[in-house]
Amino acid sequence: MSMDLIIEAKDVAKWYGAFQVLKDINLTVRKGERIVVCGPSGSGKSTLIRCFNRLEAHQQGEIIVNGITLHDKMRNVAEVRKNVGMVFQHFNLFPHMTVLMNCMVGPMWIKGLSAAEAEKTALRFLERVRIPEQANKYPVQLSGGQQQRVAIARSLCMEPAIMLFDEPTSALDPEMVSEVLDTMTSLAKDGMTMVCVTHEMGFARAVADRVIFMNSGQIVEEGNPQAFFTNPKHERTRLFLSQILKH
Amino acid sequence: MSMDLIIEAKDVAKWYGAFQVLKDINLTVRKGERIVVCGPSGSGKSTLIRCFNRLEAHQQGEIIVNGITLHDKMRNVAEVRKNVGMVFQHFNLFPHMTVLMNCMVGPMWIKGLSAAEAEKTALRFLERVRIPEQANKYPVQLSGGQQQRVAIARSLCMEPAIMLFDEPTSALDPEMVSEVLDTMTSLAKDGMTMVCVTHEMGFARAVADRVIFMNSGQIVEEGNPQAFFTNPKHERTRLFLSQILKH
Amino acid sequence: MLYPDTVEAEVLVHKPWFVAMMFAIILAVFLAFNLTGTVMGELMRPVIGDPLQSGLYGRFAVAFVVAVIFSLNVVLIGFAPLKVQVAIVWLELLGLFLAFFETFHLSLPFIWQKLPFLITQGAVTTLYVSAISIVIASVIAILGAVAKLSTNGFAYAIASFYTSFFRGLPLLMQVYLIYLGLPQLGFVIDAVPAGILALSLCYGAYMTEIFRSGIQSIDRGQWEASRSIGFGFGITMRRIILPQALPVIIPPTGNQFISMLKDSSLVSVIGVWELMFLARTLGQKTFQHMEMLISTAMIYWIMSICLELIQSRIERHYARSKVR
Amino acid sequence: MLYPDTVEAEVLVHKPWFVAMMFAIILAVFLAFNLTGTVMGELMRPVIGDPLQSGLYGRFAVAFVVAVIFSLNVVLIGFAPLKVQVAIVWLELLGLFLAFFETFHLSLPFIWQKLPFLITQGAVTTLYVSAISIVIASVIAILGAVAKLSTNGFAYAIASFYTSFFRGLPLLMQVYLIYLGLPQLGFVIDAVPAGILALSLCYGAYMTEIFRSGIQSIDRGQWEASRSIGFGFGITMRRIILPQALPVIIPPTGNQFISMLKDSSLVSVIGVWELMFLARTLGQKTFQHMEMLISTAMIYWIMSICLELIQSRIERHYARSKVR
Amino acid sequence: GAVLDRVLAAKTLKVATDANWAPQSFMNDKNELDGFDVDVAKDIGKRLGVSVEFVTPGWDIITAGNWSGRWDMHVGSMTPTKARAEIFDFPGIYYYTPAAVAVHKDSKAATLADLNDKAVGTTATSTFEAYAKQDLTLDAAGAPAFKYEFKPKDVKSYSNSTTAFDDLRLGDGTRLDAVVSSLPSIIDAEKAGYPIKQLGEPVFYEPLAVATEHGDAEFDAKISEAVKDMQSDGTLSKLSVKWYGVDYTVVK
Ligand SMILES: Nc1ncnc2c1ncn2[C@@H]1O[C@H](COP(=O)(O)OP(=O)(O)OP(=O)(O)O)[C@@H](O)[C@H]1O
Ligand SMILES: Nc1ncnc2c1ncn2[C@@H]1O[C@H](COP(=O)(O)OP(=O)(O)OP(=O)(O)O)[C@@H](O)[C@H]1O
Ligand SMILES: [Mg+2]
Ligand SMILES: [Mg+2]
Repeated sequence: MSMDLIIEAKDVAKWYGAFQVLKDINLTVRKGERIVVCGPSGSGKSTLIRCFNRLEAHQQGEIIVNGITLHDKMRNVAEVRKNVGMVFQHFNLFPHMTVLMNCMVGPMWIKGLSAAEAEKTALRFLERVRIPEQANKYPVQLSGGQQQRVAIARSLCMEPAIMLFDEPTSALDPEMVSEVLDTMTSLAKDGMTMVCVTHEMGFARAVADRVIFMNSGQIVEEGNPQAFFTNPKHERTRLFLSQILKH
Repeated sequence: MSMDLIIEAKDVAKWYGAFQVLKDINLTVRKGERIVVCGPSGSGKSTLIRCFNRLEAHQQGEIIVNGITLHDKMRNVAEVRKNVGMVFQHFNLFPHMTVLMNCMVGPMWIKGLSAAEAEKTALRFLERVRIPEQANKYPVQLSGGQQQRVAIARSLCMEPAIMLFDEPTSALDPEMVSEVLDTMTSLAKDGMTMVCVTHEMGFARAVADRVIFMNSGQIVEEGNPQAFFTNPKHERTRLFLSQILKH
Repeated sequence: MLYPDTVEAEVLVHKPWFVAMMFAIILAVFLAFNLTGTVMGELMRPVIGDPLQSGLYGRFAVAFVVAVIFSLNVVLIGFAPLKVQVAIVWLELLGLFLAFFETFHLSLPFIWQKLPFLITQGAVTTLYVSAISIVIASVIAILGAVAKLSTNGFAYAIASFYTSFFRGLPLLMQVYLIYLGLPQLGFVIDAVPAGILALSLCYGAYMTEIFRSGIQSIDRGQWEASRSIGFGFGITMRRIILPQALPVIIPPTGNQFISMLKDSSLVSVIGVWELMFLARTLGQKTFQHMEMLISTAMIYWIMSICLELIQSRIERHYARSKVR
Repeated sequence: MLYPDTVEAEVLVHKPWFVAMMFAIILAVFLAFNLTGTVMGELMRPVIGDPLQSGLYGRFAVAFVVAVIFSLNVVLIGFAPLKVQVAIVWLELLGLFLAFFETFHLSLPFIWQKLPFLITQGAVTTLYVSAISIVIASVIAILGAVAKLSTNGFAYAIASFYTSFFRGLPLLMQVYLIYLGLPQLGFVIDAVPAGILALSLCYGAYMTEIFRSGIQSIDRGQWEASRSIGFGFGITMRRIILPQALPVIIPPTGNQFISMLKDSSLVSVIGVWELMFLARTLGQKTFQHMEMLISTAMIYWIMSICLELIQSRIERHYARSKVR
Repeated sequence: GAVLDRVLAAKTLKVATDANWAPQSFMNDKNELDGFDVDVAKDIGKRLGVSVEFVTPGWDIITAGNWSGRWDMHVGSMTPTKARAEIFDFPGIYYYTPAAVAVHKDSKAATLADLNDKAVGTTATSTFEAYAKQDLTLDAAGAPAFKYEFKPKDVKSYSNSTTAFDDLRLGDGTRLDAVVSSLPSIIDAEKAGYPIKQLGEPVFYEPLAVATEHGDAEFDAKISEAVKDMQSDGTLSKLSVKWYGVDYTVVK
């Protein structure tokens, strides 16, 4: 296998009780690749990317992230997670800390940066998402969009090798979406690998190296955006795309 | 003033401490009208529609909803809210009740329907949002999109005269967006008035009677979608639209 | 404060029907209880003649006056701003209770004479025994809560046995067991350490449950966010979960602190001269134990008011991040 | 359970370094305490000769055997599934405690003879006094919590005075005040009602604080959703807020129930024959009160284990909606 | 024996007593322990040539035995019953308390027999309670004979005698008609202004002794000797008169 594979999933399967959420997932991601995952609600997109930093355990198959195989008895799960940033659908900011602290704690407690250095890093990324002026507010005092941007900044502060986004732009207004996507694009140029669950087809078209379409736990189709949008192979994908393009 | 005005806001202003969120808002909504509110994050869109069912108090000006003036000492605030459904950005489902119960409680405890009748109503609207099979799950067991649809169904169950949507489709995948928007369109045909904060420009173009653009607490521009999208009058609006159309 | 509705309620006590109802109820209550024999009757002597002879008329007159005074008082207070209202009502209630204590005909000089000893010996002992015990109990509680929530069989079994045993047995029994039982195993332990040990173990068990529920109340999204950054269990617990659990933990813990103050009196059975022990003994000889009990009660009350104030400051501190 | 990480920890007690460390610590501890004089020493007589004469060698031998047994036990238990582990550890701890009680040389026939009376008279009284008081206290607590969170000056002042006063004063004092003070106002009240009144008022005050914090812990989004449907204050509180607050409220309330069981013994000062009173009196005459105290402690423990089981069932019921 | 050696080596005699049992032992105005028992203990100490230190554990703790050297003897008006003799030695009986009956000032009872079928309050587990329930056995050495003077309908037991007096004070027959207690505490209550009075003669006399743990005969002998000396040289009588106004050290 080539050296620059950063995520490899082989025959991954996962069940919730009797319900199979993921079936036969085979996926490889190269360093610096930007992947967009889309698909209908409940198709297992969130579950899949949560397996990549082992917030969820898979029951069959193999997942290798950054050269480390994820399994039940691993010791270095923190090592994996340190290098895999995650932006949640529901933000999950730490409500008892200011925005600034939210961004500072990762670098401080994991990387051992001093408070001053961590603050500098934090402010840099808060500026990148255009909310440095909110640094001393508490999360609950921000609008939904502002909160989502803090969540992105918090992940970026750890300067991870891989970023997982779970619908990072869903609560943002269109202006902010494009700013955040710009940030993401520039990060991608720095060599950061990204897996992004999103329905922003515009973004997928513009930025993604590959688009993956999931349906009821399976990867139904994958391909470069051009092929994916203009010439979808599967009926299900075509239906999905037609719905999107309708409005 | 014409008889079929259902929401009237006159010179409304609102402050959070020293920060003015709403400035000189003048807006009238006729029965059956579908209004889309858009604008950048933090511009006061949520605050504005929350004033319409008095979840927020305004400090200046006058708001009349369904013929009832909203003020500090009103007795019939429940009367107003009963007729104004609201779908929140963060769903706010009742986590201790099943999906079905979430939809049944309004009709049962406010309108006095029997449990059987309420269940029938609830199932009808759950079908409309395409998740009748989730009726006996608890909210936390659903995906984000499913939760948002329950929130919409819960509001619809009260069959209110006015519906306020605060980014109701933000957590939905594109397929579901169009289904939900279809539902909303059909509701609009039944004569329901809607005020919808959304960035789904496709929806605005297709369904809205009027589009309102807000920026830092003010209504900057309003007009029919056609005029709004093709020929925006203000520089700010033009900028905003260019961002949207970029991706 | 509850999340208040945006609609202001009218001031209830200024609504005529409410005032009328209140007046009627009080009149009825005081008609039912004959007050003519009390100070009230004495004060009304000019109007009703000899209180004891005044019969139904006297009774009605007294009740009427009481009801008028009460209603007027309430209506007037209703005009004051919130803080003043609270202060006035507090003072009035305090006054009522002091008047109630008056009915015991307490000897004030005796109280003044014994007060210094009550405070320097009793209150100080009570305070330091409780303070040390609370600190130990809190440490036990955090460990216990984590153990009780863990998937480790040993930790869970030991922690659940511990909470069950030390909550299940009366504190007095635990004091006995430690004071009398440990010597049988070869450790002779003094009264004060034995008391502190018993209190810590017992309260540790109660507080384990409080901490457990606090930790459980935190949304799993917080765990996920913390883990996804790479924080281990220790940091997640100390920096993310516990600080957020504190608002939920503090009020019941405050309860425990306050009741610890009182429960520490159980160590008097092993001969520690704390506050309650002195209260019971100082007045015993001259049969002035009511004096002593009431002064002690007041000292306890003052101590717990201090704890309440501290608690409300801490709560305010943690509420910062919730204000919007 | 905590939200567990997806990574299984290795079984700690099967790691060689951990076992070795445990062994060393136990060896050291039992070398420090001389066990040769105990049953352990007696059992080792074949190996070490007369325990009391065996000196350092005997001491070491005993400590070694204890450490081996202990470590082996722990390692073996480590292989069992979780539930079995918990059960075994519980039984072992229970056995240890019973052995500890054995050192008091209790007379079992005496216990058997008195047990029926202890239960029919004492436990029953304790139970019904506590049960009634808890019900009243819960009602008071809900009202108190709402009042304390309200913006109404009167309600707030009265509720905060109430919680401060009845938490601040020792329960014993409240029992006295009600039992001896009320007659001075003209209400002669029996011992049991007086006890129940005092317990309800006191625990109502503590539980007010618990309910308050539970209600405050609910997200304001729930209030907004409830209001936007048109629910008034009553429905919102009863059907939306309180049910969600319950998981947070239940564990500290369970604490209160359990400690109420024990605190109800204070009513014995006014002559109610509850469990603790009997424990102290039954054995007094024949000088066997340790027997009585320990049996009583066991009865209390059994009662609180029942409460714990009920509590965990309720918690599980309310946790339903959190499982995903 | 071990205890005596310890006492002599430390030059202090640790005495357990009650702090809540006036006038035998209580907290005086100077907030120190004082009373008849306390004076007796101090005198014993003087005779042994050591200073005395008091500790005040609860009655349950004292009578549980297993003192573990925390204190050396108990001077707290303990009745030397047979059951207690299994755990303790009683090296010296130093006085006898008369038990008496108190009624409210307004009581119409003229003789003890008038209390038949009335409500009587006592201290739980005391000999007074046993007497009121007609269940008293004074199996102690040197206990004088007695007879039951009345048979109450209802015996209410309190955890201490003051609560019983408090109930009696509320009025004749409000909660209680009479209280059986020790004569000294009745007299004290009267002095403190309780509206009560003694009714009839004392109903029985209870011998009270110093207690030590088994196992040190030498120590017991020393104490026994000291108590005898105190009796013979009149110290005990003097102390009794000082605290009670009467000589309780002999049975009348
Ligand atoms: N703990 C659980 N137990 C049972 N079913 C679950 C659980 N968590 C998720 N599911 C189900 O698994 C499926 C996939 O969930 P997932 O959150 O991955 O969907 P998704 O593709 O991210 O959807 P969305 O776009 O709505 O967020 C859904 O049908 C959901 O109901
Ligand atoms: N309680 C509050 N105190 C102070 N400022 C507040 C408060 N609530 C909201 N704001 C501020 O008011 C502004 C408007 O908020 P609002 O939630 O209405 O924005 P919005 O237009 O809905 O934005 P979004 O699209 O991000 O949801 C924001 O700048 C926000 O930070
Ligand atoms: Mg998802
Ligand atoms: Mg908003």
